[in-house]
Amino acid sequence: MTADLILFFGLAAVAIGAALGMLLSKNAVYSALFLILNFATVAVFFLLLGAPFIAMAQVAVYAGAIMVLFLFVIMLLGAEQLLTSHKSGWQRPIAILLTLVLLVESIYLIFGRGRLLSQVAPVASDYASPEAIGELLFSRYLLPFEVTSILLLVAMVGVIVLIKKPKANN
Amino acid sequence: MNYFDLVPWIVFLPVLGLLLNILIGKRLGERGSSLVAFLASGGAFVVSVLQWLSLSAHPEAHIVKFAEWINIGALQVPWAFRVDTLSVTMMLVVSGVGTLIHIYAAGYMHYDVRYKGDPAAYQRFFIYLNLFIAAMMILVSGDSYLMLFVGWEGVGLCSFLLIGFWFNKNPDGSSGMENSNAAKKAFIANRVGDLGLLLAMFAIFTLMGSLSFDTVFARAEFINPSYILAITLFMLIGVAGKSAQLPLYVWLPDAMAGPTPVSALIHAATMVTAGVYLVARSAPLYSLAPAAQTTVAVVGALTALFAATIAVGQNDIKKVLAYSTISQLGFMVAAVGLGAFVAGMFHLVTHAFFKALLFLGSGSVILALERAHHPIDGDHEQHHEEPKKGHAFDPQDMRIMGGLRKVIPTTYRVYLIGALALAGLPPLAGFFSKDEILTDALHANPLVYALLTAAAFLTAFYMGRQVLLVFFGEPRSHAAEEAVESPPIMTWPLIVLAGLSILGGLINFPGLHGLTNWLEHTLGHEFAHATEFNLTVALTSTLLALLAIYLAWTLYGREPLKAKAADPLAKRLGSLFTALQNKWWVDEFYGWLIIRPYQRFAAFLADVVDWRFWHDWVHDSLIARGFRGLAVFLANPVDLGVIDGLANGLATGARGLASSLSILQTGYVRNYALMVFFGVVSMLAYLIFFS
Amino acid sequence: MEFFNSADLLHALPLIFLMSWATILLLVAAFARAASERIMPALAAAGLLLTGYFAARQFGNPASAFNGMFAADGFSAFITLLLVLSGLLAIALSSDYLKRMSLNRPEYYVLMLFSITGMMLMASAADLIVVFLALELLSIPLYVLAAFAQPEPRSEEAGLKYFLLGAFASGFLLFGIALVYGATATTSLTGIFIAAQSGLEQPLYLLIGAALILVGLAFKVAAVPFHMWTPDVYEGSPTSVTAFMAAGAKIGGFAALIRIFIVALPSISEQIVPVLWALTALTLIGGNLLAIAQNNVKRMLAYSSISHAGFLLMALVVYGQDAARFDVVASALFYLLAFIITSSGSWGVVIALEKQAGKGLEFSDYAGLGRTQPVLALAMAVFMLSFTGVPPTLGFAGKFYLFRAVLEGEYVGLAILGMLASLISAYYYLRLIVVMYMQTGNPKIHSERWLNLTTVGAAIGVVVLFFASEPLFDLAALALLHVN
Amino acid sequence: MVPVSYYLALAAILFALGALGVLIRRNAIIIFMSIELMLNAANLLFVAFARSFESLDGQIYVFFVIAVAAAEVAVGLALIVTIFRTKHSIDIDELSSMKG
Repeated sequence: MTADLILFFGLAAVAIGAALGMLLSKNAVYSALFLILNFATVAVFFLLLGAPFIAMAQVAVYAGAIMVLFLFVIMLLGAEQLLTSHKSGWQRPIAILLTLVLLVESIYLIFGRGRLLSQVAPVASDYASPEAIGELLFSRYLLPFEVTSILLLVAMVGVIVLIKKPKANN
Repeated sequence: MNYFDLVPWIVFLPVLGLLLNILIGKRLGERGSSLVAFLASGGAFVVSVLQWLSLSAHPEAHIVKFAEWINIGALQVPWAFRVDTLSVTMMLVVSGVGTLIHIYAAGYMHYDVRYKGDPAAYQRFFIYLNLFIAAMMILVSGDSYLMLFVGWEGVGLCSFLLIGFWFNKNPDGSSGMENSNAAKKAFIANRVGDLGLLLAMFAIFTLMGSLSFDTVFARAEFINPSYILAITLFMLIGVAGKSAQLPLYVWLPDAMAGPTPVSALIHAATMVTAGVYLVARSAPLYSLAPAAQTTVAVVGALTALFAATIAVGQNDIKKVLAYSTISQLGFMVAAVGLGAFVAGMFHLVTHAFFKALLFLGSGSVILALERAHHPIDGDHEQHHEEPKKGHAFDPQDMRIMGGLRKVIPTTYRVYLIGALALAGLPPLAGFFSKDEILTDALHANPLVYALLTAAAFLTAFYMGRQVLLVFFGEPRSHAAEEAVESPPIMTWPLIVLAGLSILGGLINFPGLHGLTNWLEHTLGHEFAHATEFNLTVALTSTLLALLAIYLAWTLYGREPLKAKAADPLAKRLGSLFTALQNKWWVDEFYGWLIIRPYQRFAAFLADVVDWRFWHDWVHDSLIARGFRGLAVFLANPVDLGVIDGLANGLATGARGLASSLSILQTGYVRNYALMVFFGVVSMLAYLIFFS
Repeated sequence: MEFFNSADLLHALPLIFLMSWATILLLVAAFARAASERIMPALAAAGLLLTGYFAARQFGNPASAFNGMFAADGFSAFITLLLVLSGLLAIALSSDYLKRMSLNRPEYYVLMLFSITGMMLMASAADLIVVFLALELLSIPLYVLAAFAQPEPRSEEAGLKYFLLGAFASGFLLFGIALVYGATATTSLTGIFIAAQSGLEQPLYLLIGAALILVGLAFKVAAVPFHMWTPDVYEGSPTSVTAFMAAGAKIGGFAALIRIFIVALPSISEQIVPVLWALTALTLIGGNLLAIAQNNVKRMLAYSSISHAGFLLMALVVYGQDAARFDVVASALFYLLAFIITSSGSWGVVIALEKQAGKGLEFSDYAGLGRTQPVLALAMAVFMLSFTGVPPTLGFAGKFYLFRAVLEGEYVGLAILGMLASLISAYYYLRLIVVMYMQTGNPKIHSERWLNLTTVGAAIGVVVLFFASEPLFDLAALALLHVN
Repeated sequence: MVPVSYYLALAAILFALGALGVLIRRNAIIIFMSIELMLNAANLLFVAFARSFESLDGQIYVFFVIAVAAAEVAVGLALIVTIFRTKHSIDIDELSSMKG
């Protein structure tokens, strides 16, 4: 087994473990921390796949900003834990069963029906440099880029509408 | 000089009338609004007469294109009026009889709205009536199956509205939902038939690329006959729905819940004959499918006999007439099925005369009793008390009548004429038309002939029974003693119709063949052969009718029925009579055949699929709700008791199924997400493993 | 290098204009708050009208812009016009309702306009990534609008339910896009078509990806079994939002579905059609059956809108047939038109009867409407008949063209199923008419100028436009997809 | 070189786990985080495919997805906070006043 594969399986184990940890933690704060770990692991995968810029964005935006926001809200609401109740107890076994089916389907799809996809041998040195990405963003992907800006604006307006208490006398 | 361009007014005059009544009907008062409605309908009659005159000079079919309607690709359906001898015959009947009924209704409804305690409904009645005339005119004048279908649906809607006219009451006048249930039943039974007609239309369009009559008939010869067979059989389903044939006839007796003029106009003279018209119109198609023709003829003949047996056992004056109508429609359907299109149309016309007469006459009888029971004329104060259900005074029950010939002589005379015409005694109209059908049947299909002859015998019997029960003997109730004759506005239309019932035979008098020659222009010589008078057939049926009347007299005339006495027929026939009284338990049979299994299927879904599978996992709130769902299912068969008709039961069953489905809709986000996930997983499983 | 040229701006003019207009309205709301509460509906409507004008001018010269990301063709122009119409109707239904419910905040209209830009982009998106962004741009304002009546608990519940399930569904959509990208090395719709034609290494990835994209969009148009959010969200949202959502989101979703499947995915039609067929059948049966059980008019209309999604899906089933393809698009567009007008009108009646905080929505609250409010009841009856598909209403024409397209594609079983579904639907539509006309009651209504005008106008439109079905259908038939 | 297919499998597993989280957790915030996990799995897929095609497009998509996720998070958390203010709970099983 090559070092590459060992690294991959090690990291994959961490990523899956972190995801499971997020799933199973009783405390929402732990869940958030597990998710951050997962995101950080995925960022390493991005690096391995030759995507340094995306890896940085993943760490900075996702793990850094977004998850901090999550943590902030959890703390703000004091909603770390919920009392356990047993509403719809049948949901859990069915959900797990269906997830297993989905996994079987995916594995069959990837390894059973399709052919193994290999990586292209080492990439050019300027592959995925910030310059290359920036150039693409502002040429070919200009329209989606601008739409993203509108999207963020809309989200901002939405948040303000939701959080602002309605005027009492209106 | 011709007036073909005027033909759109047969639709627009009634529409104008109803719009006028909607807008200012209340201000016009009863007289004003009934006058408006009468003028609208009468105007349509005048226009129809003008069409007739124009057509006499130029007998070939005229197509008056009124507006572009649908025009896409191969489908081109303009709104065109077809003026030919067949459609004009129908126009004359619809607007002529319709106008007479408008006059009658102006008087009848004056009383009816007061007995029902809602005088404001007067205008509404005439609005619906005009709407019906307009829709019926669209039906008969359309130049394509699609226009015909528009009218077909329109008259169905009017029928629904008018059956449910007193929608918050029961037929006996107490408050309840029976009338509106009857309306629903009619509507749904008709939808079953409409589906057949729709399928026929789709097939026609797919195969022949057009819906216009001329094009369709021209191309029909080049189509595989088995397709034509399918089309005509689908069409038969539509005919069975609209013209109340086996097995879809169950709605018509319940439809008597509508005011009596409605029963006369829609459920005897015009709308229910639309099926007969449809078959006659589609004669070129049916002639290409002999198997379908035989089916139509046998269905008609069976219906004729079957309904006639039921009519024997009824005590409600209108129910007898209702089953008689089904039976007579059976005669017409059998006739057109045999290819005797002219005979069918002939009977359609004469039947419109004498059956309208009979229904209106029965309305006059009912009103006479009602007015004797609690007078409200002019200076009398109005009754507000609501009769209680069950032991209420029922002015339609023949068992409380008797001896009416002395108190309401005019009604008696015209009713007698109608009854004899229906019984088929010469020289009244019914004799000629029925005989022509029987003669044609004898030539074409002896089985159909035998069935129809038996039906004709029963017809004479139950009409004899009815006349004897209602008009002869001694009064069997206070109301029958004091019965009041109806005002002239109601009796005059009766007299006119009586005259038509006497003279109607002249339309296609043997040897003259007026109607045959007239319709030949449309149907072609092939389908409009003249039937020669057959003395054997005529004598047989006349003698049978006389025998039946004599039989009725020995049972009901020689020794008139006493008040509260049992029907003499009950003793003779025993349990057979019970079967007749209960209409052969057909409604119950449908309950057993269709509705119960449907509910059991739904209960199975609820029990096995929902209960055992699903609830094994479901703990709290779901169990409670599911239990309620199951309780609904268990309660339904009990709760409904004797299930009244196909329609209600089906609806209830669907509702039960629906409420058991809606248990899935728990309100929990996670359950919803699970459903989405389930959808994804099963979709992928199909695509990955099976495609 | 050139980022874009003026032609790009011209082709995307309706979209860019409406985005800018919405941004300007946001500024108006911020700086002239007092005045904006009054003039905002008028401003929003004016913006929509101008957008419609720009879109109408685009008929007939198909083009692609922004490096093939954006398609400006007859299809997108027609959809834009439909969106303008539904937006105008929604604004007319909203203005008085918001005042009555004390929700009159100018951001409402801004969010609505932004959502409409998302829907427009759905119709024009020529690249899957743009579809994804457009879907989010469409949805995020809707999540907020659903919860707009906060702190009313039902509205908040609707907002969160919609949001969580919507985000869940867009996860599937995104995964599907990734798989399609993996199969074809591109996300451009025409690129996918070309790649699929020249043979794929992993054809199954394309199929699975397409199925997951279908899931994401089927969720938006509320197809069974991805429909379950619909009744709850429709019931909980402010009714004016529901009216907008029912029409707009459906248009957007179907626009994207039609473009993606017809432009990019004809190659997999054989495999995916059974899935579409099943989805359609489930939606037709489920939507109609569940509607029967409802006693709340808002929920009944929600299920009814599900069942209409089923009818629209019928068109999609035929997408793979070359012969039927043009009629498919045209009949779907026409059906959408009929649905928008009928649906907006019926929601108008619901709004007129709605009392404070979700009261006045039961069937029993409609009893006696025929007597006390003949005009309103007649309008509602017209809408119900149009939903059922009874002539002479636009709904009948819509169903007619649809069934014709399906029959042309030789899916006879589907057509019969559709027929049966409309038969079932007659039960609950008729039931409302029966309740209105045949039961006694004394319903109170809110008579407001714009509301009345919209409702009555829509009812008249449903009947009058029926007689203009043919030219309208011809117009829809002009709205061809630009396949380059 | 690790075959790209392995990355696909990892992405599929993470995606499935995210979906499972949505289905079994009742805390609205954790459900929301699970959805983020699903999006992240899709991102991994994009980058892996981009690597195998040696094209940059896949990476650009990830960039957009992150931006969309940010917008969604903002609105989603705002909704959760709003609900919390009225109900003092973020248990989504308590949000079931509408059903049927």
